Amino acid sequence: MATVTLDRVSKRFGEFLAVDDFSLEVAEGELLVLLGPSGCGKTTTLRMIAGFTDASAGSVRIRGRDVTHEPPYRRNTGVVFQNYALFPHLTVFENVAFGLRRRRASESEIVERVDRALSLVKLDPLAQRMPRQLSGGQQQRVAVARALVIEPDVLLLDEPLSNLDAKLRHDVRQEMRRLQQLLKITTILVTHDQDEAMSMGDRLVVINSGRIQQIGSPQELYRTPRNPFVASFIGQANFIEGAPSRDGSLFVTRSGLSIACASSPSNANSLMIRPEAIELLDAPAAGANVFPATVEVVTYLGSTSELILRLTDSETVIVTKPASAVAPHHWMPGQRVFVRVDPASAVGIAPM
Amino acid sequence: MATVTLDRVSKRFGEFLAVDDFSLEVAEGELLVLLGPSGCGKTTTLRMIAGFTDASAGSVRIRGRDVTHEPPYRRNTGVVFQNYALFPHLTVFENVAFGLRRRRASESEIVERVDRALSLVKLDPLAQRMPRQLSGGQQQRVAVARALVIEPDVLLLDEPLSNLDAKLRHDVRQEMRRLQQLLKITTILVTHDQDEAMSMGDRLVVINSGRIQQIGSPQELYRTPRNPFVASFIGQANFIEGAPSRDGSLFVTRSGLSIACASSPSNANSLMIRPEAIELLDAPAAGANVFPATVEVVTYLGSTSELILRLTDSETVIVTKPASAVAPHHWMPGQRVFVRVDPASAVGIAPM
Amino acid sequence: MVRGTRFWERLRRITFGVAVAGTFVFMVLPIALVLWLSFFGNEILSLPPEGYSLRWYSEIFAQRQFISGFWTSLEVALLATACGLLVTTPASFALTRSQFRGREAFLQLLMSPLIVPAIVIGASLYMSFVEFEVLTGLPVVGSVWGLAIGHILITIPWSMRLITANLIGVDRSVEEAALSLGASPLVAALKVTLPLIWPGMVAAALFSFVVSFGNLEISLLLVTPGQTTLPIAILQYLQWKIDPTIAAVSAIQIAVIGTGLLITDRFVNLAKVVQR
Amino acid sequence: MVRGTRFWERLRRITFGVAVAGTFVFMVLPIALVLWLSFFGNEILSLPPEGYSLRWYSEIFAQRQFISGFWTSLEVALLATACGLLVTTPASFALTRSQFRGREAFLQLLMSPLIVPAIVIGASLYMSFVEFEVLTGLPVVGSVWGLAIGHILITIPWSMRLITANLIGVDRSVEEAALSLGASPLVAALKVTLPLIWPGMVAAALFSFVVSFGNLEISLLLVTPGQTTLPIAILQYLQWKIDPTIAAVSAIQIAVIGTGLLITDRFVNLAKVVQR
Repeated sequence: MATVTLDRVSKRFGEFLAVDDFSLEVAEGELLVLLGPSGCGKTTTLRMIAGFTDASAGSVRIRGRDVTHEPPYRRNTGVVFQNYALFPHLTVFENVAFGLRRRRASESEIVERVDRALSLVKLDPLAQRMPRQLSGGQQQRVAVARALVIEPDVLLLDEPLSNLDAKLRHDVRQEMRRLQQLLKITTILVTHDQDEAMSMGDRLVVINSGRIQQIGSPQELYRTPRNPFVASFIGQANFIEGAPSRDGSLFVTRSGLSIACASSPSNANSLMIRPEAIELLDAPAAGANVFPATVEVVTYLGSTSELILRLTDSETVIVTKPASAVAPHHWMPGQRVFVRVDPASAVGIAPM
Repeated sequence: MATVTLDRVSKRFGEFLAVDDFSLEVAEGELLVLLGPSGCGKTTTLRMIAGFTDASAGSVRIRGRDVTHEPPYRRNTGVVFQNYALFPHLTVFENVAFGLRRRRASESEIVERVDRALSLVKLDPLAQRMPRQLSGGQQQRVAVARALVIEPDVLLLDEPLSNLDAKLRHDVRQEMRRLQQLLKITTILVTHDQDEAMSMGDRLVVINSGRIQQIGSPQELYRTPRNPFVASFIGQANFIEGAPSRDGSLFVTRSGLSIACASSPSNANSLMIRPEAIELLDAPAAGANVFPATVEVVTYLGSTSELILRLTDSETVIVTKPASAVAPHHWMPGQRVFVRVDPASAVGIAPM
Repeated sequence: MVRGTRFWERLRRITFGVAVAGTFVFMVLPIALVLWLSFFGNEILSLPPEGYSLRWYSEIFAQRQFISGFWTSLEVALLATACGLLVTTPASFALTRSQFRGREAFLQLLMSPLIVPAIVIGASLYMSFVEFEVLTGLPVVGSVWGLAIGHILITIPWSMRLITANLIGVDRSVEEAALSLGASPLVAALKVTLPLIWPGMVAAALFSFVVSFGNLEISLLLVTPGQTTLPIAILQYLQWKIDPTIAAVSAIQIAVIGTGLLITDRFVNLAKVVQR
Repeated sequence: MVRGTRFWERLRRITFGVAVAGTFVFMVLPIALVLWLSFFGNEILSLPPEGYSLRWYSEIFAQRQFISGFWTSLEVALLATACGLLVTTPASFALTRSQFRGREAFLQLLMSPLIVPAIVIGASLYMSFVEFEVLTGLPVVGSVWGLAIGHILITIPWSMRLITANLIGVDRSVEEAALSLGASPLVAALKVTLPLIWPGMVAAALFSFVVSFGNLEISLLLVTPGQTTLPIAILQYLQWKIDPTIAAVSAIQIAVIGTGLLITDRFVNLAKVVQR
């Protein structure tokens, strides 16, 4: 049984269609990520599930109950806001107790459940602090405890890591994922950060300009993106324009290169190849998809190096390799090399 | 001859020491990057070179001339601001002409030089537009043209790409680097983005908490960081605590592992190993630095996968591998594997 | 060229200094002079003073209209402040927390008492009250309630502005957090929003009080001979006679208001609340 | 429970509606009544009207004091606005562009004319002028210049506030860009900053004019019998007689100020400039 169901939900702000006909289901215990650039409609979708924004059309169901017209205080959702939104005039304890007091829980039950929630996020010693006395990471954990203590039907996370610094973010990501799997709580996470989405989500919903672009596991989205937006939003991608041959096993580029590919929709107008999927050879080799190329730019990026290679007058590709493989002065601008592309890594992409 | 020289420059805001005793030289035609987290003092340094902020101590020289006490309008620097800072009430042409008019250039010279500057950034057709009618990328190019047209002694760029979206940023980075090398103009660029710094800079100055941490080429900083801050700010890093053996060829960890390393300062208290420098083996192998380990977490990130491996009860390391090498179900949580570390990749790091 | 630039730079600094110092002196001088005059020994206002005394302060108590005017002003100001806040607090919530038609027009309207000359508002109120009296037979002109109603009108823009600015300053997501945790909008407003805008409400009360206490134009047409406010008593005294008594009354008013500001400032940072 | 929640939700909406509508009616009613009364045919103010006429508007021209008062008010307001801006513009630059000791105190001081009762300021000015006349023998009380100086004092907080807010709104980096391109601070201010704060200066001029034009308290003590301002003329007429003439004068004042606002609003978005 799906815990959260959006059925053809739309949201219009005046002339602007922020969310256009979204349908999706979140399974019990699943962590679903809404991923997209800022302004794509992902936060609006989360706000419609929480009840802060009315849907213009369609319906929202939580545990099978239609909550489309319910106010937020009768939806039983736990929300963690981007800025944490702690109550600045209340202690950590009272922040976490707020939801229980609204439910008229007994004092002893409140103490017990708040203590349990705070120890879950390892904050028990700080119960009597005020929010302003806490670090960003601690505030974030209070917000999580406050959302979890009411045992919500669904946990809604709005960019919960974006106010933490890079180092902490990496750790908190693991910690939140662990907590979510431990409590088996159905979770919807909104983010614009591809790495965060890939490392935390069971499934990802890629959104752009108010439309769902693709839904799938991290592997599905990375390996077989359905359109150019998904291909370039999740990871880097080379696009080579052209058209597939009649049987779809070859892709013929504008300049006449024939590249073998696994499969290609008949209306594909470009071939997508990931920069790390292109092999570099010093000498020509037998087999499919080996082409001569010229190195134009080599950029050292630390763990990897990025090369811009010219295939033909009109076609260049970006190739990334472990920096150790691009030992200094091994590949230099102007050098003639050969590239090989595994047909399984060449994916035909239809226009949007 | 150095074009810009900072000689023991400091800046104090009340109690807060924003810039602590900076000395550095920028060579003719060099692109130097000031890299660090927000609030580290990098922008304050740039502002002292431009003359917007007075240095509390030390001196600033441009082309050998001491400008420490000169106002900004007599330093002949070209500044590109993070928000571009175009004059909103003037056309593109007049924005670019502003500096020439202040220099009382003749009308014909102004027209000629503005046209040349605008065509350099490929904006000639938009000369009569107002700034608000331009896209972010176009505004950025106007700002660059406006700074270049006065033929400054040094070009100062304050996070010039941070307001562009990710896709555009990648292209503009290449374009600005090309322009800088074409005009051979001495440039100082401020950024918090490691990739931007690595791909654009001839040399990088890593700054933290108002102090210079290390100065060097991208390769030097990535391969032989001088302290833990530099190691983890530029790329990812594993740190294993312990102490070097007497001759420095071995590093003994807390739990007693002996790891061969190239060299180690005698006061090193941790060993830094890059996540991509750790090799994964299914079976034990001969040679130095082969240790058994247990896979704890495998996270798919698209082009790479990240594994957390437990070496001993108290020591874990993060290993990143091309995702194609971590084929699904090849390495699974709980599996016993072996790791191998090239001694050349293990760097002893002294505390800060 | 260098000398020229230095010259302009120095001129700029001097201009700035003169502008700031000039404004300062200009605004402080009259007030300072009044405080000084109130301690003069001589009755005729002339410089330099013949000597100093406190007798003008004791003189105040001989003038009954100052004492009764003070109490009337206090009563009216307290009434207007309390009633004003009771109206403006929910109205500010409505303005900042709901979208409704005519919202912009309403906001513009709130400025009107700042723009329409006060004497026109006073005349309008006076005529409205006269019409009301004609229709109902109830006395309004000359009553404390009539005065208070007039004063509420002029305090509304100030307290609306302050409370609205403070409500806008409250992070909406904090209220939404309360809602998601099961608080109804009313409970969220009482338990979360009100504690957060408390400083703004104190400042609004203070400003309302000060504006009402010092008002002359609205009161002028609404008082009756037996019952005047302090500013009117001062005006009437001035029209009759000029001596340091009036300086002493002014000094006391400034002292009372200044003390109020300082005490309030202890509890809420006024400068911060007002500048929002 | 559901019904209970619905009930509270409805009550909340009703409370909001009443608060907004009540404030609206309360603030509009007196003004609307005056506009209505100005068209009444009957001389005694009584509802309902016996008929409608425009004769009270023509009556205004029979009253010389309204015409001369209008010209005096206009002259004083224009003078105060112009001089006020000449002082406040550089002072605002100094306040926002330099750090100097006593900056905070200066900002607080700027609020003083809003806090000290106007009649106290009026009395202070009056006494200062009297002292000045005694010392120098030059006539100040009763002169247009004397009035204008008093009015500048009360317009300063408004124009400082507006210009300062607009200067704060100007991105510093735009000015720094001008400096780095070779403009001296003066040139940068004239070529870059002034064009950007233009709307704020227009709004400041408008507010100064309106505040000065409608002022009663400061003028009251500084005019002489032969030379009064329009608000004083209205007050004096009201003390003598109540008929729709005064409603007609008020209506014309409201119309003039309203027109000024609308015309200004065409050039600069006042609501936006003022709310900064």
